Amino acid sequence: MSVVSISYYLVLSAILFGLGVLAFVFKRNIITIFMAIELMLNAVNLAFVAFARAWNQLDGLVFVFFVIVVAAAEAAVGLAIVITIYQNRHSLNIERVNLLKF
Amino acid sequence: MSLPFILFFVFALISVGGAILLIVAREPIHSALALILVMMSLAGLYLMLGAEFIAAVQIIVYAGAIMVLFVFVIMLLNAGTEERTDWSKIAKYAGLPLGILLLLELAHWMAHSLIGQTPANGVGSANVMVSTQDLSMQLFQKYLFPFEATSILILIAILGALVLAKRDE
Amino acid sequence: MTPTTVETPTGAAQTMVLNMGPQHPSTHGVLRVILELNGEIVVKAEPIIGYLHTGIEKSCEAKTYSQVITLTDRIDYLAPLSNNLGYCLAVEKLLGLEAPKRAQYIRVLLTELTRIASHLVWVGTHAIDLGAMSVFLYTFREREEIMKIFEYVSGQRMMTSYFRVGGLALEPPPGFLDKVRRVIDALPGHIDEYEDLLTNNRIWLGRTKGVGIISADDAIAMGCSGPMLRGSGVAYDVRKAFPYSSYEDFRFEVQTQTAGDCFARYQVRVAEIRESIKIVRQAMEKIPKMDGPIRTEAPGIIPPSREEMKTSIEGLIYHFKIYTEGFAPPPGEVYQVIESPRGELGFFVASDGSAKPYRVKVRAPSFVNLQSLPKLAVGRLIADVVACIGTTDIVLGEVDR
Amino acid sequence: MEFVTQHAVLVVSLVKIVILLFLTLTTLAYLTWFERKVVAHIQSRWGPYYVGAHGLLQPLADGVKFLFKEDVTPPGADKFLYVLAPFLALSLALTTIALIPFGPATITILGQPTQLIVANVNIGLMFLFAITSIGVYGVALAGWSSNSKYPLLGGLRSSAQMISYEVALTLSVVGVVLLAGTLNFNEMVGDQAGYYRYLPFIPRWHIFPQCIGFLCYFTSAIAETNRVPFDLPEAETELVAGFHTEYSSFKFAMFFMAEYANMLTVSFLATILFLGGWLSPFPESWTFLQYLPAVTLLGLGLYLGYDAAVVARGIARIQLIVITFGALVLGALCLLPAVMAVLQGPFWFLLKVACLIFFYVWTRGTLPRFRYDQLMSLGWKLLLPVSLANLVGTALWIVFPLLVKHG
Amino acid sequence: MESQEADKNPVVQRLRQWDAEAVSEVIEFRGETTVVVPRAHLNRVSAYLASEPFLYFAFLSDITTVDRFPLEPRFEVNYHLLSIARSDRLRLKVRLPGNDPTLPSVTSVWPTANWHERENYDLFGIRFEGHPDLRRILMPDDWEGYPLRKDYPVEGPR
Repeated sequence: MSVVSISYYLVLSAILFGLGVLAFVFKRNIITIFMAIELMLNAVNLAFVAFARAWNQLDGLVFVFFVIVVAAAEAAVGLAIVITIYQNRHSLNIERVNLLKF
Repeated sequence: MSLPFILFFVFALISVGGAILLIVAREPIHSALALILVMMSLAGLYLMLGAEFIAAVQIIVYAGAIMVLFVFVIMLLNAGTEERTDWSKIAKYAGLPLGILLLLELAHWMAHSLIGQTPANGVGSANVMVSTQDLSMQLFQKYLFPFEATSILILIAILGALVLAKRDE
Repeated sequence: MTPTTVETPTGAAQTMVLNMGPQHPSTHGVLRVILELNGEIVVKAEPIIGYLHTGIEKSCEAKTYSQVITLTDRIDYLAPLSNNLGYCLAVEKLLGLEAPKRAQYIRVLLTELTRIASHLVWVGTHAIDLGAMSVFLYTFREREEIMKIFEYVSGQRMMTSYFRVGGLALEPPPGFLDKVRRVIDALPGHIDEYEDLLTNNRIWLGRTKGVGIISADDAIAMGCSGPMLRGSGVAYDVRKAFPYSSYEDFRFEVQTQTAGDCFARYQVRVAEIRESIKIVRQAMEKIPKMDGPIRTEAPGIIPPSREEMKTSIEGLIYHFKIYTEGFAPPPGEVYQVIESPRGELGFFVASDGSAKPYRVKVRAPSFVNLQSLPKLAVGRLIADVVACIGTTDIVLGEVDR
Repeated sequence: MEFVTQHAVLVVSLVKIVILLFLTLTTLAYLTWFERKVVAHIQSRWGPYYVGAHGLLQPLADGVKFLFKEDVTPPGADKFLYVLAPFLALSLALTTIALIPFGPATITILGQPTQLIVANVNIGLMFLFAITSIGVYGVALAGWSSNSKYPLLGGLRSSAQMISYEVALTLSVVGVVLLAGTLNFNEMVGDQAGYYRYLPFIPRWHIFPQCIGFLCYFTSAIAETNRVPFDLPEAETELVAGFHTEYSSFKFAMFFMAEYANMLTVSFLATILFLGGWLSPFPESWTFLQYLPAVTLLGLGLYLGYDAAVVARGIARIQLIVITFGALVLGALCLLPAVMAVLQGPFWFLLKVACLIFFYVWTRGTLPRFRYDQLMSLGWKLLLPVSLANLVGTALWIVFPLLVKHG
Repeated sequence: MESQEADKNPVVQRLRQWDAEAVSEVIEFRGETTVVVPRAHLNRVSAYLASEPFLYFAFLSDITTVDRFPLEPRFEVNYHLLSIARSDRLRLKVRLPGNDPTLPSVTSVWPTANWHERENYDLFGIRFEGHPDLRRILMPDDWEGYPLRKDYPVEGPR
């Protein structure tokens, strides 16, 4: 019985992280950019879980837990900011939000 | 090809496909759905890695709460399709190839490094599960302080969101 | 950065326009309300009417006085007998006639039954607007019994045309009062049931208390009448203020509440049902003791009885003339007001001395009450708009005529 | 055949899934009949009456109607999401039922001993919540993709409502989890076996120590499934039909079925968590109770037989005779010892679920609807604190003896 | 038609005392008092009637028009007033010529007049000056003609 070794998971994690960075750089919508960050966090989580499994340590899983909590907090605040920006600028395009003040 | 392999590749393909869809999609809501797809398949991978609890949390919190929030905001703002803008030239001609190169190198290194070759203990055999009890023991003993810290973080986040989203009267 | 982004005011509330109706489950017909919403809060509400405009007032001008009665049934189709009464009283006033006492009492009895039926429909539909589904079916069960009485008396469930100028269309059939008694005796228990389901229900109170408040001064200024006005604490009831059709002979209280909210209007209507039951009981006591015709004697205006028509030549001539040409009241204008279930129902009838009314104008209480909807609804949630529309108790047939 | 023997576990699972799916879909169809019938009797009406005896074929007629109605897609709708939403809603609602154990018995299929559960997951409760938490998307996407204002408002409302009440729902259950010390459904029911030491007539169901939790749970469950008095997402007098205003034909039916499936799921969950699952409330020494399923079925058969003989006319009589025959045969089957042993658990389980469903229908026939802000404040300001307090109280109750013991 | 009886009506006496010009004619018919008011005085009279404590006609029941087509002045606009406190009714009548059916709006005195005036505008084509929102109310916005005028055929324009 062959086993899916850890490297597969890590490579997948790297690919997802890379795609997340791509999305972060190339998307224009603030919400989508936000989602790109979430994607990166997810990729990191995958690596955490894989490592935790590899070394049979639970600390990785605990960290995943923390990452998820932080992501939740970040989403709450971030989306509130997005709503405020939209109310002020009537646009979600990141290029329109390039000034500190308007 | 054994069952774990097949499952791994199915999930991996779905997640990568979802991530690509996230980039390609014009409508924010499609991007959000693509991201949900990624998260679901990652939950599947966690299950294969024996992290049952994390898989459930991933779905409940990530897919079921955070992404709902995203979808909710997208619906609320009803923001139309995204405007395509020109990619910056540096990003296009230097950044993209370099990024892909970096990615490949990283992948190569990971695949051939020591960690990669060590037979990961039981990875892929879904029979060995991390018991939820062990995880919670870790959380409430070794990581009690960070755990409490996160609760304060969440509280601050709630307050922050409230202050931000509240309309000026 | 474009100039427009600079010019937009900061934190500007974004409003959304929602078109409610004319096809919408809770606009009681074909009312259309254009709501401007800020989130779910109503910023502006504008009722748009006219989707049921039938031109009854114009049609009246082409019909004889008696023919118009059948049109009045169609104005407020939930209280046709009240409309009949208002129009007949107006024409009688124009003619200087009065119906015999017995006919007046039967009129009172039947219009009070109409009021009960109409309020029952209102309680039911208002409850279903707020999601309480069973009450609707209970009230319709009881209303059906009242409809059966109407059918027994006049041959029609809804478009009765039972009241005629100078009296009634027919002698009420024997056993009519027994039927009424059976219904009326069962009714208080049923009303207790509705009150059990609604009046003390916390959800019901939450949905109606403090919702859609209109003060007494506002209600008068906006011309509200009926339970809308009495819910705001103004004890104005046409039956007491300007008694018609022998209402002065009956003992009853004008029901008022001071809160002026949806719950007050609900309480007023439920209490009015109970008062109407009292009036019906009094009428039932008095009618059997009376004797006499159901129509006044007025040759050339009131059709003669069938027997007279067959035996005397004058009777035959009058019969022929009344049903071919109609009768001609003297020139003049009258405005007769009655208390319909919805409020002050006025009939303005102008005569030019011919056999057809020169102008008939219906002062429809729903039409006027509906005008105050924006006052009730603005600043509240969409769900409250439904409650407000409900408690104004509009009948679109009457609003648009 | 070789494949079958090699992958017996897989095949058995598939067989169970197929059987369960069939049973669930039939139940869903007849739940509509049940609801209409009960509500009708509450409202002094007859309810479904004409299609089949007692309107029993009404669900079938409704299904046919739904299938043949015109399927309208509003212009400007996001086609993909518009189609996806009902599928998502229904499939997620049905998936949860796979996690539900129906009885303790072990039966043998294809030589494989197997339990009356499709997926006995170690942390079943977590997974159930995981799946239900995604159920929001069906509603939200339906509202968004319809490209219409009423569905959008309905979708926004319901997603907010479902998320809000999910918090209270989850928290109210944690007390039970603490008491049982497990997230596995089978173990949870096992934990509720037996009677209290000092009150030997009260079974050790969690509803007794956790009555506040149960009330919170059931209230939030009604809200979570968008039923009266919390049916704001589809509040027909305000938002026409809420998120599924623009849906027609079978897509509408799928939302409808999803609602009933969710109703079933939360009732299943309430039974497992609070009402002792498949356990009988009576002592085991009352062995005569094992005849109860058979007696119920035979009694039903006899009643229907009387109905067929005396009341019914025409084609309804033939249908009734067929049903009577079926009920009698099933009742006789239940008398077989092997079948009887297996059926004990599911019988009690489904009986409790039926009571809860009846309660659902009863509230629908009785109560008016909340207003949106009232609903939200009820969820956040009453249910959430109460269930939190319940959780803290339960935790203290468990920890206190330990503290005393260990100093 | 002016009778002795009408002059004894305290409301009419009051009005006459206040301003004799405001009352051009008093009609008594079947116990109903009608005060004919010149168009120019309508606003003053209505404000007086609504606010004067003795009269207190705070409630406007109805506004309706009668079209005496071939005759001139062609339109008669009737205001039905009600004093709830005194249980009294009064009809104001304003006569308008057919070529200029305009009238000051009374919405400032009785807000309820808003829809009544819109209805009269819609069906008779009487323009109320100073009305906040004079649009058609029952007929469609693009309707031509005024249906309740006597020269408008019963079956609609052909």
